[in-house]
Amino acid sequence: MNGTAPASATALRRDRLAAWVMVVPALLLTLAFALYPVAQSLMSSLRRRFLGVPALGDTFVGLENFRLLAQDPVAHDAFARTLGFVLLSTVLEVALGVAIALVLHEQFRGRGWVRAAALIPWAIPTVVASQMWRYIFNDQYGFANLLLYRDQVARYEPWLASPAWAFAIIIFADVWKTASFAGLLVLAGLQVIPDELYDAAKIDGASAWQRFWHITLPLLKPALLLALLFRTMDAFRVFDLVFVMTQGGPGDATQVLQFYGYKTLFTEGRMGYGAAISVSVFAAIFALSLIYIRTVGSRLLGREDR
Amino acid sequence: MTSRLPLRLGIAGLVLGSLFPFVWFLITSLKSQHEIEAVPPTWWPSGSLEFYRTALFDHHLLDYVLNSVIVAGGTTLLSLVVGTPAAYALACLRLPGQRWLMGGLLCISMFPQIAIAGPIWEILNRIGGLNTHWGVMLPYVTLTLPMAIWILASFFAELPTELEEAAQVDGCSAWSALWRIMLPLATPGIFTASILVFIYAWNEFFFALLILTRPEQQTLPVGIALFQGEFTMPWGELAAAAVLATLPLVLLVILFQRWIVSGLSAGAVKG
Amino acid sequence: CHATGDETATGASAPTVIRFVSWKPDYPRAWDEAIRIFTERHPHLRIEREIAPHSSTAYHDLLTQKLKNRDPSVDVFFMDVIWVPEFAAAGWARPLNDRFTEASQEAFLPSTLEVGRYHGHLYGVPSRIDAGLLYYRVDLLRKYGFEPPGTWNELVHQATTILDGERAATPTLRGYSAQFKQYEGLVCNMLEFIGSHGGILIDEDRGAARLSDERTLAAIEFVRARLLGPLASRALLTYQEPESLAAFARGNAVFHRNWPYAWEIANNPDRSSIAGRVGAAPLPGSDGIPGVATLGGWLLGISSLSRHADEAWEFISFLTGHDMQRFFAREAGIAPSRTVLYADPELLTANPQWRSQAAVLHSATPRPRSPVYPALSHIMQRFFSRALAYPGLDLEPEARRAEREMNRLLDLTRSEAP
Amino acid sequence: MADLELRSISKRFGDTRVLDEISLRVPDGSFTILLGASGCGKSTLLRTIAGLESQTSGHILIDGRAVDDLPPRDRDIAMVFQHYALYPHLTVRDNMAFGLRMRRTPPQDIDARIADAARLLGIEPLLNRKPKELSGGQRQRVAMGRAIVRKPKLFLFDEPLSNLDAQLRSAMRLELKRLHERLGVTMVYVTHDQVEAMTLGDTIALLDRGRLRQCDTPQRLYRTPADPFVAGFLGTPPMNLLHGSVSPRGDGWRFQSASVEIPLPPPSFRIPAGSHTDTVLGIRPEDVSISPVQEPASHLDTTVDVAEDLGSDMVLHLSAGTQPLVVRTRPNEPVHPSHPLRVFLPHRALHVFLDERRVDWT
Amino acid sequence: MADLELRSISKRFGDTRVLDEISLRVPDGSFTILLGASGCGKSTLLRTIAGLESQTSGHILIDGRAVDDLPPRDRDIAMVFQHYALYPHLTVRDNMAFGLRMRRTPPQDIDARIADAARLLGIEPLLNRKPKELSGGQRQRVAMGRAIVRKPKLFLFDEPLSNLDAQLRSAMRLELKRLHERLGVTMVYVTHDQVEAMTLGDTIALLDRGRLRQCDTPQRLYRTPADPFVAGFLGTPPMNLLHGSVSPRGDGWRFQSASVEIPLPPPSFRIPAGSHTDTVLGIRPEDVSISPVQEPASHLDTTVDVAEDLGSDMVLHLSAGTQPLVVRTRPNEPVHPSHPLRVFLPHRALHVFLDERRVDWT
Ligand SMILES: Nc1ncnc2c1ncn2[C@@H]1O[C@H](COP(=O)(O)OP(=O)(O)OP(=O)(O)O)[C@@H](O)[C@H]1O
Ligand SMILES: Nc1ncnc2c1ncn2[C@@H]1O[C@H](COP(=O)(O)OP(=O)(O)OP(=O)(O)O)[C@@H](O)[C@H]1O
Ligand SMILES: [Mg+2]
Ligand SMILES: [Mg+2]
Repeated sequence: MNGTAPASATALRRDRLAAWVMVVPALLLTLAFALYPVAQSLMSSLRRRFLGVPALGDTFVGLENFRLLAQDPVAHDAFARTLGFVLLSTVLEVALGVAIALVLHEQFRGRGWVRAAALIPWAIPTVVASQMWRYIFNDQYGFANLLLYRDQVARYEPWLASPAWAFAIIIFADVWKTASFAGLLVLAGLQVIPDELYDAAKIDGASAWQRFWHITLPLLKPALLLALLFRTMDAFRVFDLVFVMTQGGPGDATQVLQFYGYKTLFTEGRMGYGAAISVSVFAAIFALSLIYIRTVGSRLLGREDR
Repeated sequence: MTSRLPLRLGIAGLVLGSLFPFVWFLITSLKSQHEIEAVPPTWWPSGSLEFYRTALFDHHLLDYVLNSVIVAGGTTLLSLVVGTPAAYALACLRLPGQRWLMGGLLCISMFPQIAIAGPIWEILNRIGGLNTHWGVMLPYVTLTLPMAIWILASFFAELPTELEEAAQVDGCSAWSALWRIMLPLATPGIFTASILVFIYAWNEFFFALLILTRPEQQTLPVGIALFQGEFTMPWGELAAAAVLATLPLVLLVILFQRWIVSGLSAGAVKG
Repeated sequence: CHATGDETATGASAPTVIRFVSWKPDYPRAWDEAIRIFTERHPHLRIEREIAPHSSTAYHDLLTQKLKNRDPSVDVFFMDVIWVPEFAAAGWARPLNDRFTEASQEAFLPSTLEVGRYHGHLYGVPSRIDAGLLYYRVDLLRKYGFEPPGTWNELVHQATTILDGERAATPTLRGYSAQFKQYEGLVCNMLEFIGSHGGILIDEDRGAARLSDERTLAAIEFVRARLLGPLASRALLTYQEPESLAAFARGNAVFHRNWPYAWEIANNPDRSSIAGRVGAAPLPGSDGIPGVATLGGWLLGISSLSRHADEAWEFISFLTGHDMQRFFAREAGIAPSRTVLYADPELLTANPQWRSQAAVLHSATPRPRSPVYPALSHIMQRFFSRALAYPGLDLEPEARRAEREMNRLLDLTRSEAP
Repeated sequence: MADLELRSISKRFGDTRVLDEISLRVPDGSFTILLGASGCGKSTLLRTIAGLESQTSGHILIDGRAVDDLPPRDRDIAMVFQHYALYPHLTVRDNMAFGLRMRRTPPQDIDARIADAARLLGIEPLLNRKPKELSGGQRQRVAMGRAIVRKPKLFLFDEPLSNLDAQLRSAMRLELKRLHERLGVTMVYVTHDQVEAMTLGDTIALLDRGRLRQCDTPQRLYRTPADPFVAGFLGTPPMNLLHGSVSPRGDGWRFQSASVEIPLPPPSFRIPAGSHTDTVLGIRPEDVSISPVQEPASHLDTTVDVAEDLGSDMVLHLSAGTQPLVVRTRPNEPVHPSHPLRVFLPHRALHVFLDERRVDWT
Repeated sequence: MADLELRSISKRFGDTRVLDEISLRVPDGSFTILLGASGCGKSTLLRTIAGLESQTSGHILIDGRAVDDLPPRDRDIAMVFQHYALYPHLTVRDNMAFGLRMRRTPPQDIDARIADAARLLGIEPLLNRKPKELSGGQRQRVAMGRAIVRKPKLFLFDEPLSNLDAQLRSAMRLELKRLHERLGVTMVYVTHDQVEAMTLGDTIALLDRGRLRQCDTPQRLYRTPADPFVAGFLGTPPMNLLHGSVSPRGDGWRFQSASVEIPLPPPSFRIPAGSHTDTVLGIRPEDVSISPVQEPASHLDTTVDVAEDLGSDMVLHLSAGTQPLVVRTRPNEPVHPSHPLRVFLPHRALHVFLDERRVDWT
């Protein structure tokens, strides 16, 4: 049953009205501070505007920007890199999240504290966290080096100076920061799996591992997909980490789309082109999300399929 | 019946993994400048509070904390005030195309912040929202609304329909049903939403940097970002600030983790 | 936190507010003091500062965000020497010719005036000048009987010798410390290497990038083959000014490339473990070619949308006036933009290094001057950073690609010329 | 106190028709049961009366006044839900007070009414508890109390007892009956439990797939069912229904099906001679006797399949050829599975349906 | 096929003792019912047998072999859960195959078994559906099927029918009975529904608050309950239990309670003269007659409170003074509320309990 069914024409109208009144503020806000800006940047992605070169004016150029984007090798690299980042980080996060959730789902003394501990990374401002990791992977007084090489300072590694490592570290930092969030969503999913199923599985002769593989995982699907969805959306728009830790370096090794977009938009003042980049980021996210939504589907929308 | 050893290992790994960077920063914050720059690093700090002093008094950290509390708190409040009725309407009342609304909300939240930052800045500039707390709250609320609404909506959806109907028969309008029955029951969901929103607002950096250019209003992330002078990386101050900046949230999390979890489980992914 | 200044709220007799956008000052007290003095002298004015992060780029982005949205509340702002063309072309900075008279221009260093000029108009008043300098460890060089190197090869030779000698004593000691992170500073550093190898970045007359010249490539090759790795830690790829200076100040580098301010810190016992053992010299050249120092520094400009241009000018001429320049030089060790101050006895006793630096400062080489410089810089940053980060990288084609991108941008600006 | 009238109410969900032209009068003070199998539309009908669903067509009149356009809150009804729907965050007292507060009843008045209701239901000691601290039966009472204090024109119940275990259910049943007698209000009560229906209601409206099959007193429904469905629905075990045809034979008549042939007395009404196919012959398990009877009866030879001894009495599952037959007898009768058994069908206990309609044969 | 033996099983949760020294033998092929009120420990006992809970003390033997330390999967049992616990993400077929796959049964073998079970339960057409596409009864069958295919030594059922509606339940009851007859396996079946208990089981173990009260055939449990609890537990409406004392009187004896006095025949056994307090006199509602009887009986004068006409028969709620008395009679007897009524208690139908234990008085 979908909520309260109004009693008749008039009452129906009255309740519809109430319903609308309830959503209107949210809609207005969204309209003003999300829809309008989005529309704006959609528009300007179709125009050519280069602050440094006013002579070019502000002209409608159709899909020109996207054509350029399609030919821009830097953008290609950035896109590939971003995609890699998204896939690696989200998969790792969700996988780790499952592990975390399994631990937190168990009964043991002081679980509250462990939960809290697990949530701390997520509660630390990204800007701060980024500085933390930058410090930990510092080439001289970094904790990583201390841990690995103790006092053999000669062997100390400049981690962030190596393109491969820099990229890995960005991913690592992101996973560290948000795995617990994914874990939270998964945990929520775990808690709605009836114990009776596990009893049944035990009777059916399933070992702990088999129970996890054949019962838990399949039933976690909605939770996992939800986590993936949220994480993907954020991972695609990773910015703070790069901004604080590497500025996209070394050698563009951490140059992600969002940061590239930022540079073109804010530093270079290529308004049209920058917007085009953002729009394509959005498109990518949207495409990925659609896949998820298809699979998670109305489960996310509560009552109707109960 | 099964061995608890794997569990123990898991717990240990979890706690260690989540805490060690933070702990390292905590240690660092208690070092002296010389200890910090020592190579190889020293394990144990001399316990100097110098960096806390500079962070607090030279960098006016408390002002930033205060601003952040105001902004994050305000955002959370507003986001709930706006989001709860919307969520209720979307989940429990008959709205044409509610699925589209929900989907739309989600899409909105997919758009890159950097793209909408410019226009938002314009709007705020026009309505005089720059360098004001409410000015930065508005976009925060907007960007967190989808998350809040989704969590709350799926939470409301879990509440038994009978209750609303009972309320109706007892003489409630949609509003009073929400206010007197559904809201009290949705507390866990509301908690969850609040925490998520609060943390978002507490951590957000980009908009804050753009919109708040005066020290009087700047929030923590910006404030901390401003620590970096030209001379030396102020690791010590950073560490101290980070610790101070994180403590409130740690407390929050410790206080509310039960709610967060229960809220989510009753909500988001139940299907 | 204290109340925010809101002009509309205060009454008619209220002072005019001048909004001054600046980065996080290095010497907050000096700045507070300066502004106190100013408002004391001009009670009808009030200065309101908006603070951006210290990084030049971050500051640029914030400022232009205001300007491109035509925010009239901005009056005075700092301009990095590389921004003038952009600000002028975009119509953000206001031409100062009528106020900044020929007579008053006399007093400033010509190079600093030059960077403030675009298509014949002056857009900024020089506030401080910067130029790349080579800092070195007096004690170590003396110990091995070296003079400051005249050429890069000498530098390499000296450093290697010293490292061989000192490795046992101080294993952390490296030969060279500079800024090779992927950011604007990288361009400054590379410009110096390339220039001192006889190359240039852009042929401004033709408006064509020159990254693939063999001199340019030779310079880059020198850095990645002779410097990074053998002499210097690859960590330089992650260094900006603070990190590189810190390394030097901790006594972990023989040579160090940085701006003038570094002197102050390197010789400050509280901040440096090598205080008093630091020397500064012009950057090396290569056989026959003199060393090159990148010109940096900040100009003060007035927003073209400012409603208080006159008051703003008041403020600028105060900050760039003789006394204030002297004040900042003394308080903050900032290299002034006024010629006479380099002869000021008191300042010279405070900053003896200026004797040797003056020449460098006055003859520093500006970076390419173009309204699309930020974009150009990004391309160069990417190119240089990739060149250094991937030792195996084949420079030639990479350089050509970068050139092509730069030329496309330069062509755009061609239409700009009047 | 009020009477309720339904005028050809229909309700569709999408294109599934859930209620089909239901017309019904519930006189003032009556206790009317909506009985039917699960999914037949009972709840929907009740919810439509309450105004929680809106009918697709038809009219609802309370005290002769059409309430079609009124939302639930303006219909002055009270409803007791299947899962009680007590407000978990409110104490019992506040649960009961809620509806009154919503209607701006003066506080002292509220307290008075709650006191009365609580006494009536014997829940005074629970007034300050939260619902989760109550047992099923107690919740039940509170839900009832919440309805009572409102003093509405009309009480609606949706299977209020279905979540209680056997003992409690029969106890609550009695209470409900007493309650109705004491308050004398109009009640409409949804259930699919026959015992409730038979014992509680003064009227039963039997629904089948959204249609109203018969509306009458429990006894008449049980003794003179209007059609085979009604006949088969009431009674546990249900009435035996044999499908076949009747035709005159000699001086009497006879019923003929695939596997059995039962002689019948001549009908008590004029009926065209000749065979009548589509006839259903019904007899209740308790009316079948396994020993000869005095009164006129036909007999049938069967074999025993299963004998369920319930202690209080015994249920025999017999078969006459392919025709199954269920019989209820007193316990420990000497019957044994797969043994033959002759049973007797008293004529007065036979139900005859021609073309799906009851005829009073004898 | 196996027999099961419980040796003084006890189970505590924290310090609440849920099972108390339960000893029980379930012979091979028997169908044993664990009966008891909600919360008495039935499920816990069953789960302990399954190995899902571990007993605090005592031993469990299957085929004479102690399985105390074996995990569920090694006890070779199958269990049908109250909510079926079908794996929602697997088709019916995979649900049934799961247990076999876990045990590495060869595929073709699996298919064969599933085919058999499906035919047996008539769920072939459902094999490719997901649980949520099934009705309650169908889920029930699938759950059963999942147990059957495993061909375990022992079947355990935890209230498998409690979620089905009346019609379906009685149907499934018969099926279960047939199933047991066909497979002839050992079954332990938890329920709190008497009808199920009486009709399904060949043995009933009646639990009360974790203690085993009586374990016997349904009939004996019903006719010769060992104590007042058992007597009062079975039968709807339950047996009338009068508390008082017995003492000799003249040539006979008499039962005396607060408000009634009932003459009794002399006991069939030697019993010390003098008054015996703490006596309970019981008689089942269907054994009370409202018309004089031939056999020796005592009579009692009562007044009618409520008369519930169930159609098939009538339940009278009477009171003799303060002593309530429930009587079941045939329908439409001429009784009217608040009229006096004399009832007769046949002596052979009386149950007498001295000090909580049954004595065979007559
Ligand atoms: N909101 C709805 N949308 C579509 N179909 C519905 C809806 N509500 C009920 N139905 C259908 O209407 C029919 C009647 O439902 P209803 O709940 O009235 O049956 P019921 O008699 O109350 O059954 P039960 O005794 O199980 O409560 C059912 O087939 C049901 O599937
Ligand atoms: N895990 C547990 N922890 C504590 N107490 C429990 C637990 N499981 C059951 N109990 C208690 O043990 C008693 C028996 O529980 P059990 O489920 O066996 O009752 P039951 O006879 O199955 O009742 P029902 O017929 O309602 O299923 C109950 O009082 C219950 O509260
Ligand atoms: Mg219903
Ligand atoms: Mg149970």
